[in-house]
Amino acid sequence: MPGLDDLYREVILDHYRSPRNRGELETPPAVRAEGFNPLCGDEIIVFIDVDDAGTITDIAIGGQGCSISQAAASMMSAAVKGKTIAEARRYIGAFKGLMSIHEGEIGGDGSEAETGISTGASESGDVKLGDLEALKGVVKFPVRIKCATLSWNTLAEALAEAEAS
Amino acid sequence: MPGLDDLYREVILDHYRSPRNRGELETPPAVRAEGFNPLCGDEIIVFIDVDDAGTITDIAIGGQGCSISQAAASMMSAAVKGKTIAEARRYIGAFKGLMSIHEGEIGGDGSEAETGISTGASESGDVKLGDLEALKGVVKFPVRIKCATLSWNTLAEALAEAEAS
Amino acid sequence: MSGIPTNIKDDFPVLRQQVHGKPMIYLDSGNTSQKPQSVIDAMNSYYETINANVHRGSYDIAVKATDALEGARAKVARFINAPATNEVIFTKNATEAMNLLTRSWGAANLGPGDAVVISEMEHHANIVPWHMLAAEKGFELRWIPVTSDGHLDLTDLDTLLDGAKLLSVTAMSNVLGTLNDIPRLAEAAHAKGALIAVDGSQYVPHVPTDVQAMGADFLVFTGHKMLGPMGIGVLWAHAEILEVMPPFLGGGEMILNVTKEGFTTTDIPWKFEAGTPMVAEAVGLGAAIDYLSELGMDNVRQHEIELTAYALRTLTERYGDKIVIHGPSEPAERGGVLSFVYGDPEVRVHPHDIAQVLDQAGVCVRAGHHCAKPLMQTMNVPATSRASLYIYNDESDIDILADALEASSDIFAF
Amino acid sequence: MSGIPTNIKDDFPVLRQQVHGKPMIYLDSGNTSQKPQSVIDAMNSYYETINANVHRGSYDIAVKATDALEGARAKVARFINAPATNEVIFTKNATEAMNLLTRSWGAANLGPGDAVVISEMEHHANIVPWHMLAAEKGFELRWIPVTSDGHLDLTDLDTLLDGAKLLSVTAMSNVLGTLNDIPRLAEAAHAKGALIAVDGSQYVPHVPTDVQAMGADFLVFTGHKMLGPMGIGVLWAHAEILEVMPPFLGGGEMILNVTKEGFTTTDIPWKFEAGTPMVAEAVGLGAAIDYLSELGMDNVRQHEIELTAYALRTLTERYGDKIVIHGPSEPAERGGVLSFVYGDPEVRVHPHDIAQVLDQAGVCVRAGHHCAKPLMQTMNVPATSRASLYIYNDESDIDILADALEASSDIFAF
Ligand SMILES: Cc1ncc(COP(=O)(O)O)c(C=O)c1O
Ligand SMILES: Cc1ncc(COP(=O)(O)O)c(C=O)c1O
Repeated sequence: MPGLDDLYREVILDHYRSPRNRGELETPPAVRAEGFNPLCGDEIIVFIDVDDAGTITDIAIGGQGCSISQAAASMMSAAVKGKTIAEARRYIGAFKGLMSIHEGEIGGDGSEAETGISTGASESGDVKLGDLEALKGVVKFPVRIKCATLSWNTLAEALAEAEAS
Repeated sequence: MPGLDDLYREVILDHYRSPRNRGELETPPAVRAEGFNPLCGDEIIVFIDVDDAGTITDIAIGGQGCSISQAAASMMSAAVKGKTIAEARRYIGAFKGLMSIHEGEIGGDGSEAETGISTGASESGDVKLGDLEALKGVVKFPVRIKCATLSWNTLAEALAEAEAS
Repeated sequence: MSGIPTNIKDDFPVLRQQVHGKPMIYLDSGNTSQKPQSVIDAMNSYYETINANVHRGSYDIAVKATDALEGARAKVARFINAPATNEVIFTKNATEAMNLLTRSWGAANLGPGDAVVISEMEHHANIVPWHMLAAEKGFELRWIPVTSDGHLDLTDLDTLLDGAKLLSVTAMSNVLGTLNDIPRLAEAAHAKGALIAVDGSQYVPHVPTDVQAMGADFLVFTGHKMLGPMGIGVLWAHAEILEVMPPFLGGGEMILNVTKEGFTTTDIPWKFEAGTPMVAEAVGLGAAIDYLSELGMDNVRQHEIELTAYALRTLTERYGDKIVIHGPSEPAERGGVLSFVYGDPEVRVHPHDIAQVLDQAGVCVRAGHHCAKPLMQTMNVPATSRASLYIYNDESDIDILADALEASSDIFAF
Repeated sequence: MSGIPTNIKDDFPVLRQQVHGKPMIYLDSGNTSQKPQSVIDAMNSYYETINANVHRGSYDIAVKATDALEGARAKVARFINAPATNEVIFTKNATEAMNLLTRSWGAANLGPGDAVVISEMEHHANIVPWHMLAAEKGFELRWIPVTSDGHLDLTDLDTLLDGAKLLSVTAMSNVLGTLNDIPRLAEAAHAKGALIAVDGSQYVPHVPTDVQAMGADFLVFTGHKMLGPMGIGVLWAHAEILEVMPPFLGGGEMILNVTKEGFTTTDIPWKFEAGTPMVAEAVGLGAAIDYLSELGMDNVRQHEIELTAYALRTLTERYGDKIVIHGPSEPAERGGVLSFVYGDPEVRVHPHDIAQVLDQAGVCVRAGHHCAKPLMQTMNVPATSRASLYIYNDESDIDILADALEASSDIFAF
């Protein structure tokens, strides 16, 4: 039986209490994407600055929600800042793997279809998830998976928009 | 336990096989009213000629349906032919009583609300139902009550129309 | 041999009873089917162990209830070979599913100059919603005629489809039993740029169903005719179609955001499922699908062909010109829905009287227009008696039906 | 003393379980209620003995099934003191009932220049259908504000009602517990020539309901929140209003006649009940009404006032400024719906985290926007935790809730 310790790891609570890259970026040049979880009301806003070489030079996170969604967003921002779009997509793929999400599938509670991270990258390659590994325990609490993936979905949207513009 | 004998009395089958007053009357002067039972598809058309004194000088019955609805229509036509509108209304009241229908009530199977004969006459007075008494057995077969009352409903409509015009 | 266990009646508690002192013989499954114990138990177990509102709670039983609902959706998707689970929308019955289709897809796509093609053998559920919408939107409703032997008359199909945006037809007539050739109709519709909606209410319970092989764009069916509970129906459509359809009913569950100024909708299928869904009924439908799958839908169909053949043979051999059974005479071309008229060839006994006489013998058949009044007009009958078969019926039921008909000859003297 | 038997939990099989090794404490009845054995048994018995399609068959069990459906309708009518049984329309849930009201009455009566007044404390079911219809018909949607202590702000009510055709409000907030003064609102609406629709989804299960004393023109509620099954809801309205409303869904059961050219509708209530109805669910709802009537709705309400008082007292005495419970502070002015925020007054624990922590202790509460996003905006919170009470809850449940909250202080360190 999974316990609360599996969910609320210390590193998660640390990101929750002291979120990294919290704030806004000016748009344009930044692109802005918004993610909503209609079921619990969580909201994540992702701002990214991408330079001509396709590198995410800056990232900022807004919105509000539960400890898992906010900590995951903070960890996500730290992980992809300074990375290229392609690398960020590999992170998305790797994180998706961590959450045991298989694209196009509809989950027992519908969470996967809602959160199924839509990105081309299905191969995670050799991405090192680091701190993000702490979120592994979320898998044992299936309803919380969408909290953990909300920011990643929103990032995927922001990346698509940055590429389009 | 009610048996089929209670329902299919000989006099009913006789009216079914040899319906009285079958046909049409010219409109105008006759008024015409049509009754439908949407559930079983039974249909009754009632034509009446009413003179200035309010007497039903002629009546004709069209439509088609089960033995009960057709026999009841035939018996009804024989009963009210030559009677005044007021007398016909007393027949309606009496027949309603025979069928145990109480106005404005919705029955177990909804049949009463659908068939609840709408007429001012709630008193049946001293009407002699004669042959019509044979339909008493229908009460034991609640779904068939609406078959028996269809023609009476339709008559009520025709009477209302005759009075209005 | 059909592979249906001979003691299958034991699975259906309702069949273990007497009416009017005789064993009850249920021959009205085209109307609604009876439920095996496993379906009843599944719903009980839902209410006794995990009942909770779905998609909303993070506590244990709420998660389990959500899994139960979405698990049932996945079973439905597999049962009809849908490409994806999120293409399955739960409604309260087939009728609501048809209204969803007309109100959402129809209202968004149909206007003056457009046409929808249906057939004369449709159930009111596939007629009235179109009448209602046509009165509002001003498109044309066209009718495929029905031949005297109970088939669709496809002579002018291409003309009928000219300029049509949708062909909406039943896969199996609930009056005639006729199985329509859906793949052929789908091809004809698609060739004219029209979509095809299939009313599978009578088909899905009785015949192995594959929406992809059918070439269907929409499929509508209802839980209570396929051993499932009342209160649940299904609309299936391709995701690409559903994605762009406007919402149907508004309320909780179907939204992404609501403000005082407006709202946005959530993803399919939930976009079309406003309010608290019928979770117990979905669980029951899932159990019904398990039961049917266990029997094997090929066996279900085979049993129906054999029993229909037996019934056609028994009744015509015994009653000759006293009975006329409507619809195709070849059992392989039809389902086990047997509409008939009976009595003196000159003066038939009215169907309502037949049903009454049969009831007295414990035999349950339906009499009436079967929610297909335009077809009654085409057939030029006011109503029919209808015996409809399912997996729990057997040859002895047919024999009892045949015997019971006899009583009406005495009463109506022919 | 409230007159609710102390061993009432024994009637509810679902409550006899452990989750995560602890007895399950169900505090989410505002979301959906649990079912007593008698309700489950009534539905079983329906399926095991009289299941058949209604209004269509003349055989024995079809007559009994029809009686069961119409008998349930009569029970509902009596339960809300409706003037007539045929004013009760069965829908699949409260949401469909609201959509019936908007789509049928609303579409026929509302256009540019008209207005509908709702409140900021409405459930999405009483918001989204109006947004959808307003976008189509161009009428105005006006909002009664909510005060910071959780009441309707009626200061400008008369101005809001000027030129309005309908006031549509909840009788009890599903977030704040607030009981609104429906007779007063009805009087104000009628004085301005407007009708009043009442969302009784939270009210009817908990408070003796009398549509005539309320002065309501429409009442909407849902079976699953009042011990009944999922898949059934109710719209009640005065017969004179229903008679002239156009049909909602089209199909079988709701017609008088159908031809290739058009159709005519049958009488109320069936005019609004297209397709096979949810008979088993109606039977279950009838059994739920029997159960509640046996307890006595006055006792149900009294129990809720007492338990709400206990909960308010226990939680505030124990947690002081660590907890804020929304809505009226006077138990007699509210239902047992307790939305709260908890944690360090500077940094509250998120409701979703609270629900998670409570689940681990076997306590079921809901966290989220409770399908009332405009209210969340007014309250300036993204979400709340909500414990909602019903007849099977008692003081020990409140004590366990209070204890379980403690665990979040450890995790979130305050
Ligand atoms: C006040 C209120 N109105 C309407 C509803 C909708 O009820 P249902 O989901 O059963 O349609 C609810 C419950 O979710 C409610 O609390
Ligand atoms: C062919 C067909 N379509 C639609 C329906 C409607 O199904 P429901 O009443 O469950 O909505 C039926 C059954 O009544 C049917 O036989």
